[in-house]
Amino acid sequence: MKKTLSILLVLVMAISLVACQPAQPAAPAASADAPAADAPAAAPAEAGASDTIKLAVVGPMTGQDAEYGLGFRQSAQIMADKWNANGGCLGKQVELVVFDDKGAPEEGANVAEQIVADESIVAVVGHFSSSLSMAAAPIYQEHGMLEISPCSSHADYTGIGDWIWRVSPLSADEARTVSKFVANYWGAKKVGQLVMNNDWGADIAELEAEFLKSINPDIEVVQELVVEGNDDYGPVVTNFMAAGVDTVICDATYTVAAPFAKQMRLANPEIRVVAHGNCQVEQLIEVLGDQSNNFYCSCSWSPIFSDEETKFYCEKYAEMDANDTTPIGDFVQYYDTVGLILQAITNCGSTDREAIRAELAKIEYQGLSGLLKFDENRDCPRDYGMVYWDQAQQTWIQNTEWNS
Amino acid sequence: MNSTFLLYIVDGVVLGLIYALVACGYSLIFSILRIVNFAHGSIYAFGALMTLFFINQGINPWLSVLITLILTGMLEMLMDKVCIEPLRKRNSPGVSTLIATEGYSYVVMNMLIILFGSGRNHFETFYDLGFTINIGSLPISSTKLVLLAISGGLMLLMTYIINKTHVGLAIRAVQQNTTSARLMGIKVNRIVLGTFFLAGATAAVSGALVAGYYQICYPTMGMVMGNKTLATALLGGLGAMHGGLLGGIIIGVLECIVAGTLGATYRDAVSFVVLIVILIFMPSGLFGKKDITKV
Amino acid sequence: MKNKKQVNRLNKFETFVSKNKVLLVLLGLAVLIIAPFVVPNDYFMRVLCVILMYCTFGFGLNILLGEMGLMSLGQAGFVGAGAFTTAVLLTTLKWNFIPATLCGALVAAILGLIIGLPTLRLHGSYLAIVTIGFGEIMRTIFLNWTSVTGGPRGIKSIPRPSLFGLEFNYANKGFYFLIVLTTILVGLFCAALHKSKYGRAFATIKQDELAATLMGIETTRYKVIGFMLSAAISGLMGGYYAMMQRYIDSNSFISDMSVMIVSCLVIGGAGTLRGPVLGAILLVSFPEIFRDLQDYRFVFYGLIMIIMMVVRPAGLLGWDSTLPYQLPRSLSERRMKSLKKVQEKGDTD
Amino acid sequence: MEMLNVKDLTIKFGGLVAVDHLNFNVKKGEIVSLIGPNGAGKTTVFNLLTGLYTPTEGSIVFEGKELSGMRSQDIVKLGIARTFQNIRVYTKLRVVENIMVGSHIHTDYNMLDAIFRTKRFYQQEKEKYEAAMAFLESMHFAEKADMYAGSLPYADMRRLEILRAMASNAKLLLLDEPAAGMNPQESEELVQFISKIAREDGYTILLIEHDMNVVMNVADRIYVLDYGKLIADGLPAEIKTNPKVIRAYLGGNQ
Repeated sequence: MKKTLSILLVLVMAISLVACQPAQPAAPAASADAPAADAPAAAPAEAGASDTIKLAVVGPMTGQDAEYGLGFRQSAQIMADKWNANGGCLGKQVELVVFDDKGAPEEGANVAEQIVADESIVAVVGHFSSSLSMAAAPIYQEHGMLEISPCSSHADYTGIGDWIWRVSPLSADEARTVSKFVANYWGAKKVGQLVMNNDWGADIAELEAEFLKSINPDIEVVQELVVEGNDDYGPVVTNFMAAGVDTVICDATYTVAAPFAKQMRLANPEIRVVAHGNCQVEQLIEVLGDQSNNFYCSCSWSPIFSDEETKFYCEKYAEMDANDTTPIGDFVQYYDTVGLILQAITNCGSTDREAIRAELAKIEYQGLSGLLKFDENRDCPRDYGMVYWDQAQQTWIQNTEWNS
Repeated sequence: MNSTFLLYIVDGVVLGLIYALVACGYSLIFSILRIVNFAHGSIYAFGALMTLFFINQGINPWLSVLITLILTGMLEMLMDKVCIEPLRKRNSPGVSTLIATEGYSYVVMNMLIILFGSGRNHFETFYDLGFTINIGSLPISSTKLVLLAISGGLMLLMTYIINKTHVGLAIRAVQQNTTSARLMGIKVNRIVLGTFFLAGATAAVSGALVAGYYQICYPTMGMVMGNKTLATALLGGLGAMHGGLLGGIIIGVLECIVAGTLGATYRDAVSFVVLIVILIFMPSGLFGKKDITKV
Repeated sequence: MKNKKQVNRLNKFETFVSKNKVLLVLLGLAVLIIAPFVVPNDYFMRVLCVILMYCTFGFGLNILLGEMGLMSLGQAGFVGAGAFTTAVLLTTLKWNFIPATLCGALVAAILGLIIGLPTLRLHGSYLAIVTIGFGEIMRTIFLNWTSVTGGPRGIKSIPRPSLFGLEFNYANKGFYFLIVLTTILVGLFCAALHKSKYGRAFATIKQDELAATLMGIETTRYKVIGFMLSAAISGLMGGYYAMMQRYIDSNSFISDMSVMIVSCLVIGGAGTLRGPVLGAILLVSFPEIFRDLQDYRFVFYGLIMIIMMVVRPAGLLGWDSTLPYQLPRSLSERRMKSLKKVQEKGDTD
Repeated sequence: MEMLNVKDLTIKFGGLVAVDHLNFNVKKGEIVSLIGPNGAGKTTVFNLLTGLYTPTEGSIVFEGKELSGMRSQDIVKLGIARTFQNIRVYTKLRVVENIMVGSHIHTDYNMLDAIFRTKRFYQQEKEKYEAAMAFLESMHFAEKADMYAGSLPYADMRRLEILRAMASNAKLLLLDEPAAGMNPQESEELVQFISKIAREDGYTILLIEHDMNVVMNVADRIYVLDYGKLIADGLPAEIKTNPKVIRAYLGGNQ
């Protein structure tokens, strides 16, 4: 047995030495004996005039955030199929090329280098989390590749360059919505903020504290910084109880918000908990169990919407999805982004990147998650509603009720 | 103010117990083979997830803990057979055992991610008796009491097995000197495998208890916990089970106090700061045997 | 124990490597020089840069682990310290990259001293665990020292290295050659250190520290020097890592990086300079080649670590090589000369 | 004036008094042997002399300087070197490298010299290498210079350890049971070797040994230890017939 192992090993080493040192002057990069097909980037670069319009869809298909990656890929495919069904875009079929960035910053940059090398790719839909988008954006900017990020919300992301756009929910919008909801709709007096110590959490917590102070100066805000990875929130709950907090805003993903809410509600059952769009996920309900009743989330879309495009999307998603999860706001972002780009290409009638970028500046696209219109620094401001759960059913509250 | 401080201490003690329980696995294997099992965090997560899997199949929680206990013990024995025994036979450098166990940890964790998905899963507390008693003004929930009872009991059982039983004597003999133990007719390989099984069993039980206490379990729960419990095991003196208990409580209480006062974002570093400070004064931990340099 | 055939196959590989060592080094240099001009796009260039970086990290760790047998699992802390120092100096103070990276190495070296001193009496697993702690403490500092490291937001748009206006980046291959130059310099540094009284002193500490003390060797001082040098090299390359990534935050330097560095060294062969080179090539290119294995990629990564350690615990080109004894050229010439001299003296008196 | 003078040397490990008010001295160029049954505290005396343990009471004066409390490294620099009961030779280094490691403290170039390969580096390395080779040559060890120390036979390893101690320009050699495990023919060679280095090369030797015929042939004076106390001292002939010594060894009926 050991002999075969070592032969296998030496073989692997030989292949890895050969494949990764593409420096043999003879064979081009896609050396014949590289075993698995290398990323398509190795295909000879030809002008964008191929018979399909290629869009790169990037996300964490493996690793810690793999659960989201699948949803992104399927939602993007639904939009692509929708366009291909009625004649494609500019008469050409839409082809989505999926890349996996493993949810690690270094990988993000690696994948970006691969995408940028393939001239036939028209635009990039992607990078999910902020640290990856920040790592990849300079590479796209350097090579003039159009990047539209559906979800990354790092404050100075679009500042990296004029090729970097985003459709993601803006921290400022969500912070304003949640602050107004908590101050006006609930009239909270003492607000606790559970802040997950990453760039998104820190930003949104700061903005919310300012909004709350501006709306009602005598609201008292207590902040608790936490780190993902350990599930013990004993001291944080103790601090909130000591401060006599009546409402808690979770500036965190569901992986932190769910266990916290559970432990908080054990200590004080009537505590009001509100979170943001990234907690509007099925696992939140599953983890919270019966304590998920009246857990509030700010979001711009919900599967319970009655409009016909939502029905179409949910129905297509259910068909495609093996482990029947309900789609979440972030999936819809990928869906809308693909739609937005294809619409921009159709409007400007060509796959030339400059033309598309110019079109993006003035396009108004009615997506599922609201009317997408880019402002001068390439963001998409939107207004948000709130949704809350009751017996695992979402109920929507239009934001007109508390926005007065 | 002092009531919140007391609450921190109560949380800290419970947290300390959890750390001591998981640290048991490290001490067991270190005491017999002088190696640190870096796959312990993933195996601990494996224990939690398998228990959840059996509970979801409708099996009574306690029975599913038992089944998982055996399964995890076998997983740990497999690790010994695949990674550690070949290296031990060739008495290769300690570092290669470390890399082998680290590799095993990657394999186990990523197989869990593939099988169970990387998301968080709900884990119903199967040992919640529903009552809460108050000592003075402090509410102590039943889950905390049961956790205290089970982990305390398990620790006592472990120390009893190691110190009082015949098998324990054999384990201690192998600890001291494998060759002479073998000469005395002790089947060293069986004892070593048995110790791995014991370590796997403690990992499974602690996995199920902790997942039940926090009512959440996911494949990567072992990463941070693995590091902290390593610090606990070392603080107590690797190889000394009871040391782990005291070490765990010290780290747990300090961590909760720091998390409460300075902020929970510093808590991951507390266990190691405490460890380094104590190791400066006692290089082999609180109870570790101080080996005198014999020339 | 080891079956004959399997042992000598790996021996053949090792003999092959060490017999025509010079040829392989020249071939390696040739590959390094022509690679950037042949490689089709920046992606492969970047992979080569990452390989060279992990090779240098391996050289740094080799001083501790390979030479002195001190197990350090917190190298990512030193890399991070170097990276953040360089990033801050480049972005806020607008220093040139040379003083900035050297400062990064200096800061890392001071950290090496700080972690080195208290842990000197620890051995084996105890030291490994404390260094893991060091890595975690550094990661917490990177996350929370917002005024310096940008905290959760990290540091963005770190400029590429530039000298008198000329920017080294992938396009003009400047960045790549800068890293090649640094790697070679570090390699020569480690080789020079190994073939001197320091190398011998490190070997005595690895094999029998007590005997070394009783021979007058200042073991404490050498261990601290080892920690500082290893940290400085990691910090220096950390600066280049920051310039390559252009955006760093606290979760760029997690324990996976430390494990990767240790694996590159140990699987390649601790105690030698050729070890980290092979280890880095293997472990960096492996995930790139099997990119479309999706989830199973890390499972294979784990399996490779296990198989390598079981088949060859001392590493593919391990230090205590089982090669038949072979006289190193430099020593043999001197010996011939000295023997001749002694004979002449013998004849004359 | 004696080279080494020990007065009331005592060390207690908890209740156990390992060495109890020991007085002895060693003159320059002399071979003094320390004998006694197992557990008499002989090796503990060596550990005290080399700074591994610090004595509870008493003083150790070496060439006028007080040693107790000094670090082992400083004591070696003064000129005291030792060998070990169970051989501590660097098996993974070559024989010549073992010797060069012995003379490590006298190789004075700093790290910059090593890195930039300055003239001083080459000059020092060459000098130390030549000295080591000449040293091995004079001890008929030269042909084994490039072998790994691990592959040497047992007796040669013993001699290598002694050579290494000598290489650190030691004036006083503390030999801890060098003849242990040697067959008569080898121990005979050892006796020649020790007396040669003492008589011709001027080394002073303090020897712990059980093999009586080695002690009787080599030692100028003998001290006998039992349970940490000095029970007899004098010339080999006297010690041989001393009833207390015999009883200590053979355990006569007090």
